[in-house]
Amino acid sequence: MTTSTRDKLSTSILYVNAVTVSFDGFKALNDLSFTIDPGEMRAVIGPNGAGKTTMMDVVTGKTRPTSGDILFNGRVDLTRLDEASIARLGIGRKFQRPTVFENHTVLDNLELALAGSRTVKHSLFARLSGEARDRLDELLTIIALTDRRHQRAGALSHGEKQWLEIGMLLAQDPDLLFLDEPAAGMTDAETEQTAELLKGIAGRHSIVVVEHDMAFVRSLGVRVTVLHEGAVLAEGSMDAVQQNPRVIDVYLGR
Amino acid sequence: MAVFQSLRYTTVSSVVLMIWLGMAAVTAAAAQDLADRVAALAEGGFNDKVTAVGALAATGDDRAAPVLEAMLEGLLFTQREGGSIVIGEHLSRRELRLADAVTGADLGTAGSRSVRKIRINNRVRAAIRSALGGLKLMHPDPAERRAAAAAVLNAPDLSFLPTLDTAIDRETEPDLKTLLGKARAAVLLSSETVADRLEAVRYLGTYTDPEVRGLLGGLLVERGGRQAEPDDAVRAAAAEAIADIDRRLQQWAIVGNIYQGISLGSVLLLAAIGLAITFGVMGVINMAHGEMVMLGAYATFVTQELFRAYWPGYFGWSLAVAIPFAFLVTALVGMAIERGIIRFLYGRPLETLLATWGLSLILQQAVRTIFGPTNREVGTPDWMQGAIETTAGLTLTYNRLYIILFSLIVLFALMLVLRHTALGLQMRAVTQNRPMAAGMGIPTGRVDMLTFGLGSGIAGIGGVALSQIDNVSPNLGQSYIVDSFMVVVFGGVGNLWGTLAGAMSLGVINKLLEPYAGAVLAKILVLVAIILFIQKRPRGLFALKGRAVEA
Amino acid sequence: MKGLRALRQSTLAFTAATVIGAGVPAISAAETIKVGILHSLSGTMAISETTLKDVMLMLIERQNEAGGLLGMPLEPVVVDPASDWPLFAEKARELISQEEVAVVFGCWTSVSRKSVLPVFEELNGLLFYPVQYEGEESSRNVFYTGAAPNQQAIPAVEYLMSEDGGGAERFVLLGTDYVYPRTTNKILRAFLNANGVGDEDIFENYTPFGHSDWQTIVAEVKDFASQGKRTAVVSTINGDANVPFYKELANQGVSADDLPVVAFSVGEEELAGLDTEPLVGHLAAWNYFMSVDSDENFDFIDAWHAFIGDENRVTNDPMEAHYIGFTMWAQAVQQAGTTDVDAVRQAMYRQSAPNLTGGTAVMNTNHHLSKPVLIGEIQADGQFETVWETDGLVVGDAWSDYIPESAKLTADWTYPWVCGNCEEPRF
Amino acid sequence: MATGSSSGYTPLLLRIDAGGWVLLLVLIAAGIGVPYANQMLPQESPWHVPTWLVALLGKYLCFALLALSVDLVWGFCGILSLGHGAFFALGGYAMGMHLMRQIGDRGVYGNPDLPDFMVFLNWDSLPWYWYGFDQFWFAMLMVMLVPGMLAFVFGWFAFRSRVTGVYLSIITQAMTYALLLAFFRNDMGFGGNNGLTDFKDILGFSLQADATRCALFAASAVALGVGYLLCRFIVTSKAGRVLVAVRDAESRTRFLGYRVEHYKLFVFTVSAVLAGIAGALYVPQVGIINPGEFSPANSIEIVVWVAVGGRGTLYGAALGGVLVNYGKTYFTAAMPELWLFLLGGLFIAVTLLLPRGIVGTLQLWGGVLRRRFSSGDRKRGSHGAVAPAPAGGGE
Repeated sequence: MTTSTRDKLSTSILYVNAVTVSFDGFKALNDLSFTIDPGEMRAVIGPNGAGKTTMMDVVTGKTRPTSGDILFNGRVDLTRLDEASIARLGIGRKFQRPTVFENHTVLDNLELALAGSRTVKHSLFARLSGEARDRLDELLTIIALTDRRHQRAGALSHGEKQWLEIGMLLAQDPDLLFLDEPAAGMTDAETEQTAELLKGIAGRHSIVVVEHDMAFVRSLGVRVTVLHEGAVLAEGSMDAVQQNPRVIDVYLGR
Repeated sequence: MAVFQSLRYTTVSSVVLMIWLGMAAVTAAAAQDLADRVAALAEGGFNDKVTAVGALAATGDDRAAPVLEAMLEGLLFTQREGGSIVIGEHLSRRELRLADAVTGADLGTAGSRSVRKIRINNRVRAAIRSALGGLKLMHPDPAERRAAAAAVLNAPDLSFLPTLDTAIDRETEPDLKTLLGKARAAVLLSSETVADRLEAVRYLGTYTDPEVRGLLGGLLVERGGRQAEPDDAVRAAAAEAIADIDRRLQQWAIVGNIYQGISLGSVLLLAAIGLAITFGVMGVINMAHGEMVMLGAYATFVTQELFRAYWPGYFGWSLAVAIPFAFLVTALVGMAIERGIIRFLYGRPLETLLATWGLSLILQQAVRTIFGPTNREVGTPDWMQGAIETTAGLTLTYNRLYIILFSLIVLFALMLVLRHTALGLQMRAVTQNRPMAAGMGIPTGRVDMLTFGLGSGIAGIGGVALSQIDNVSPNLGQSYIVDSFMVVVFGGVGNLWGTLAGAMSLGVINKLLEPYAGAVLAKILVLVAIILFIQKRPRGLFALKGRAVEA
Repeated sequence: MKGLRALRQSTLAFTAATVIGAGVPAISAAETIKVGILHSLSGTMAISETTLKDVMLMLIERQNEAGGLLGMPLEPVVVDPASDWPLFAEKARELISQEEVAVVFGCWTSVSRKSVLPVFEELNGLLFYPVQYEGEESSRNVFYTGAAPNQQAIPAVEYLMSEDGGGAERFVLLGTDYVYPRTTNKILRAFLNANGVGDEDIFENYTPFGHSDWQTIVAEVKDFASQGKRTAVVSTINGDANVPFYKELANQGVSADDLPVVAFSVGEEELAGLDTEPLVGHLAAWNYFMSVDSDENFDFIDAWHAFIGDENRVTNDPMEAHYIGFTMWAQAVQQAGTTDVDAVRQAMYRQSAPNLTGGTAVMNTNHHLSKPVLIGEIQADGQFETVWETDGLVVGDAWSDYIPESAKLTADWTYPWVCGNCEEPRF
Repeated sequence: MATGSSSGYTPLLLRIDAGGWVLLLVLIAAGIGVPYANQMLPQESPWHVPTWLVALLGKYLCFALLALSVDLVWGFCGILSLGHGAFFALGGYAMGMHLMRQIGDRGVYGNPDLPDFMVFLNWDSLPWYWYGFDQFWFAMLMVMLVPGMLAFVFGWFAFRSRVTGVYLSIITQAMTYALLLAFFRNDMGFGGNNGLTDFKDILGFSLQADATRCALFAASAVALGVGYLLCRFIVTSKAGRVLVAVRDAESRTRFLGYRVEHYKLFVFTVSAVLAGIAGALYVPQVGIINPGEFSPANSIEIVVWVAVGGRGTLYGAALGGVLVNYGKTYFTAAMPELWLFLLGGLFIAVTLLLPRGIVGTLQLWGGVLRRRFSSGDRKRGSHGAVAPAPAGGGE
C-alpha cells in the first residue's frame, strides 16, 4: 500500500478501491476507484449505463461486488454488510424515483427516519421525546413542508416528495448521503431551491449527487466525477471536466 | 403321475388336463354331440364349466371357437324360456340380437331380461383363453398368435409341446419366436425328464422379466411340506437363475424409476404449462387454472360422446379432434374471463388470486350442474392402450409414452408461437413494457385477451392428456393446482425452459424417492425441498436476471 | 367527529350481521315429518354422495305418493356439508336442533361420521349411515346399513383363496391411508395369518387420498406377484384414486387372470368413469350389484331411471343401503306410531326389509344389518357379474373378532346389555 | 384531540378506532349476553339463544380471530400468507391432543394411556411428542408455541432470504400442503384422516354441557377482544408504522436502517400464535380436528374473508370472517345446489367492485360524504396511524 492510499484511507469518509460488479459476464462496474472526503459534496455524472446506480447499490449494500474493497470512515468494510446495517452506520440514500411511505403522513415519514433505535422491541413501545419533536419541526422547516405535516405523503407533488425524501435522509442524520437525481422532474424554481438546500446541508454531511442535469450540477459548484462503462473517466471541476476531450467524446461521440 | 407334481396353477391345470384327456378321447367321443357339449357350458358351478370348456375345445370343431369367444365376452346366454344356448349381440342396453350357439341360426331380437347370461369367472376365463390359445397358436393374424402364445405362457402345460414346436418352426416374426420359445421352456418346466427341466430353467434364466421370474419362483415353492420341484439340482439352478434375474432387474429398476419420473414430470408439465403463461408471463395468480384443465378434459368427454354417437368407427381419431376442440373451448372461456374480470385487476396480482378463486368455485359447480358430479368416462383409443414390455421387466405404457411426447410437442409449439408469431412478439412487448407497447400502437387490451386465451387454451390441451390417466370429474383441476404453482415457481416465473426443467426435476426426484420413502413421504420431501430451494434462489431455477427483475 | 362516522358504519355492519344471524330459524307451519339429508353436494365427496341425496329424494317422494307416514307427508331437508368435516357437525346440529328433523340419512366417509357422532349422541338424533365402513363402532344413535368388514372383506378373501377364486396364496393389501383401509387390512392380516398365509406373503401399502400416479406402486405389485405364488390384490383404495389406479393396471397389462384385484370401494358408480374392457374379471365385494336378477331390483332401477331422467345412471350398494334403511325406518315409525327417536329405535330392532337382491335384511340389536354378501367380477359393460354369494345372511359385526382389543367387546342395545362396547351386560 | 400516535405516547384505549370500539362492545355484549340468554332465559323466551346458535357463534368468533391474524400480516405488512390455516390447525391439534388425553380410559378400548386410534394401529406406548399434553397448562403453552415456532423458523428462513410477494405466498402454500399430507399419514400419530375426535370434557367440564359451550363462547369472545387489542396495539405503535412502511416501500425502509426481516418475523410469529389460539378454541366447540384444516383451499378462504371484510382495518377482517361464514351456513342449507355460485360470485364481486372490502368501502363513502358536507376540513381521517391498504397493494 502506498503512502498516499493509506493517507486517503485514514482521511476519506468513503474509500472505493478497484470494485468490479459483473452480472452474467456483463461488467456493470469495472475496477472502479474513488474517494470522498468528510464534508465534501461530490457530483457524479455519466451517460446511461455508466454504472452510476450500480455504484450506489454497491456502496449501500444492495448489490455485492464481485471484487474490490469499500471502506467507510477508513475502517468499516461495507462489502460485508446489508442495507440496514449500512444505513445504521450513517449512510443515507435517496432513490431516483422519489420513494416515500405514501400511506403515512409527512410527519410519520420523518419520524420513521429519525435517528434512534431501530429494533422491534424499541419501536413497539417508542414514544416521542420533546427533543425529537423539536428536531422534526426543524426538519419540516428545512424542507418547507410544515403546513402539510399531517397530510398523506401520497398526496404530495413530485417535487415535494423529493424534498420529503431528502428530509428523511437528513432525519437519519447520516455522515454520507447518496442522492440519485434529486432534481429530476422539478421545475426550474424547485431545482434552484433544491440546489440551495443541498449547499446548505453540505459541510455537516458528505454528499454524493448523481445527476443528469448539467445546469444543476454546475449550480452546485462542486468537484465532479465522470463515470463511463463502470469506471472513472475523469474527475475535477465542472469546467475542467467539460473540457476533457475524453468526456466530450463519450457524451458527444455517440 | 409326475405331471401332477409340477402343475403349479391348480385352476388351470384341470382345464389343460381336460383338453389333454379330451384330445386322447377324440375318437372315442366322436359320436358325442356338439350340442350337448355346448349345453354343458351352462350347467353347474365353475368347476363344471371349466370341464365343459375343455370338452368343447377337445372336439376340435370349427364351431367351438366362436362359442368360446362369445362366452369369454359374456355374450353367451341361456334363454329363459326353453333353455337353449344362444349367442347374443347387444343392439342397445336392453335389446339383443340372438343366434343359436350351435347352428348359428338367426333367432331375431329379444329383450335383455328374457335371456340369462352364462356366468363365468376368472378361472373359467383363463380356461377359455388357454383353450383358445391352443387352437390359435398358428392363427394367420400375428396379434392372435401373440395372444395365444401369451395365454400358453400364462398357463403352460406339456400338452402344448407338439403344437408349440410346430409353431416355433413356422413362426417368422422374431419377437413372436422369442415368446414362443419362452412358452416352450415354460412348458418344459413340467416335463418328466430332469434334464429337460434343467435346460428349461437355464433357457429361461437368460431372460429378465417378472413373468419368467414368477415361473422360476414357482419351482421353489413348498406346499404342505412338498416341494413343487422335486429335483434338488433343478431347484438349485432355478435359485441361481432367479438371483441372476433379480440382479439384472435391480439394475433396470433405476431406469424404470427415471422413466416413471419423466412420465410424472410430463404430466406436471402439461398441468403447469398453461399456468406458465397466465401466471408466469401475465402475472395473474390464476387459481382457476385447474378448472381450465378440467374443462379441457370435459371437452374431450364431449368430443368422445359425439364420436360414440355419430362416428363410432373413427373413435381412434377422437383425441385428435378433442385437442383443437378443447383448445378452442378453454381459450374462449379464458378470453371471456380476461375481458370480464382479469382486465380490471392488472397490477393487483394478489387480488387476481381472490377473483380467480371465486371463479374456480363457480366453474366447478357449473360443471357439476351440467355434467353431474360423478366421473365421466373418457375412453382410451386402442393405439394408446397397452405397453412396450422390454425384456428387462421395464413396462413402458403407451399412454404415458404418448403423454411425454405430447407434453414436449406442446411446449415447443408454444415456444415457437411466442418467438416467431406476431402475437408472441406483441405479447412479450406488452409484458415487458406496457406503456411503451401501447405507445407503439400495439392493442394491449387485445393482446392481453389473446395471451390469457392462449394460456387457458394450453391448459385445456393439458386437460385432454390428463383425461387419459385421471378422473374426469369436477374436482380434476383442484388436484393439480398446487402442483402446477410449485412447478412454475420452482422453475422460475416467466421462463418456459424453467417450467420444463421444474416439472421434470420434480417428477424424477419424486419417483426416485418413492421406492424408499413411500408415495406420501416422497411428496412431502419434494415440497420441503421446494421451500428450501426458494430460500436459496428466491426466483426459481431459471430466474430472469438484471434490471427487469427490479421493475 | 370522525369517530361517529366510523361508529355508525360499523354498528350498521355488525347489527346487520347479528340480525341475519338471529333470523336463521325458518319453521314451516304445515304438519310434516322432516327427514334430514346430510350428503356433500360439493367438494371432493360430491362425486359419490350427490347420488345418495337423489335416492333419498326419490324414496321420500315414493313414500309420499303412498300416503306419507302416520298420515303426514315427509319433507326432505337437504343441506350441503361440502365435504368439510367440521361443517358436517355444524349441519347435523342444525338439522336436529333447528330443523327438528325426525331422522337423518347421511355421511359417507368415516371422518364425517366421526365428526357428527357426538352431535347425534348429545342431541339424541337418529342417523342412518349407508356406506361400508371399518366397524369398531356402535352408537345408540346410528344405524349402520352398509357392510361391516366381516360382510365384505373376509368373504372376499375367502373367495380369493378358494379354488374358484384362483387359490391365492399371496396378498397385496393396497389402501388409501385412512381408518377404513387400515382397519380392514388389520383384520385381513389377522384373518390371513390364521389361515396359513405368513407375513412374508402379505404386502401392505398406503397412498394418500386422490393419489393419481400409480406407476411405481403397480410396478412394485407386479414384482411382488412374480415370486411364484398365486397372488391377489385386495384394494381398499378410496373413490377418486381408483380411476387412475385401474387405468395404470390396464396399461401395465395386469390382467385379472394373472393378478385379480378385489375392491371394497369400487362400485357401479366408480366404474361409470372408466373404460372397463381391460378390467374384466377384477372383483368387488358388496351386498348389492345392479346386475342382480330380481324383480325388486328391476323395479328399483326403473324407478331410479324415471326419477333421475337418465337411462344411463347406475345404481349401487350404498343406494340399496339407503333403500333398506329408509324402508325399515318407515316401518318402525309406523309400528311405533311416532317419530320419537327412542320409540323408533326400539321398533327398529329385528325390523326386516326386502333386499333388492332378494331375501330380506334384518336389523340387529348391534345396529348393524344382516345381509347377503356378493362377489362380482367387472364386465365389459361396466357392470358386475355375481360369481359368488353367501348361502344365507351374514350378521354385521360391530367389533371384529380378529382384533384382540375388540374381540371381547359386545354391542347390543337391548336388555340386559344396552351398550355399544361392553365386556359384560350392564343390567 | 390527540393527533395520532405520532405525537407521543397514547394509551392503548385511545388508540382504538370507532369500528374497533363497536367490535369490542359487541364482543362484551355477546360474551355476557349470549351465555346469559342461553342459560338463564327460558326456552320460550324470544330472547333465548339456543345452544346450537351458541356453538355456531363461537365458531364464527374463532374464524374472526383467525381472520384478524391474517389481516395483521397481510393488511399491515403485505405478507400474503396462504398457509395460515396451518397455524390454526396446529393450535387446534395441540388442544385436540389435550382433549384426547382427557378421555383417559373412557375410549372404546378402555386404554388409559393410548387414544383409541393408537390402540387400533397396534401402538404399545405413547409417542414422545404426546408427552405432557395431559397437562392443561402444557397444552396451552404448545397451542402458542408450536405455531409460533413454526412461523418463526419458516419466517426466519424466508424473510432472511428476502422471499417476497407471490413467491412467499406459494411457499406458505407448499408448507401447509406438506403438513396436510403429513397429518394425513396414520403413521404420524395424529389420527390420520379422521384426526382427533370424540372428546369428552375440558378441565373436568363436559363438552356436551350447555354451560361449557357458553364458557367456550365467552372465552372465544375474550380471545377475540384481547387479540384485537394486541393487534391494535401493534399497528398503532411505531412498529406498526414500520410494518406499513415495509408493505408500501420495503427497500426504502431498509435504507432507513430498519431490519425488515425482524419486523416481518415478529409480526408473522405473533400472527401465527393468534391463529393457533383461534384453532385451540375452535376444536372443543366443533368437536373435531383433522388434516382437512391444513388444506390450501382453507387458507385461501381465510384470505378471502379478510378481503371481503376490508384489509388493513382489523375489525373489518373480523367482520369478514363472521359474514362469509354466516353466508356459508345460511346458503349451504337454504340453497345447497347453488351456494357455490353465490360464494364464488361474492368473491369476484368484492374484488372487482369493493377492492377495499366492505369496511374500506364504507369508509371511502363516508369520506366522500364528509368532504361534501365539510369541505376544507382536512384533518386526518381515522384515529389510527394507518390508512387502509392501497387498493392495488400487495407487493
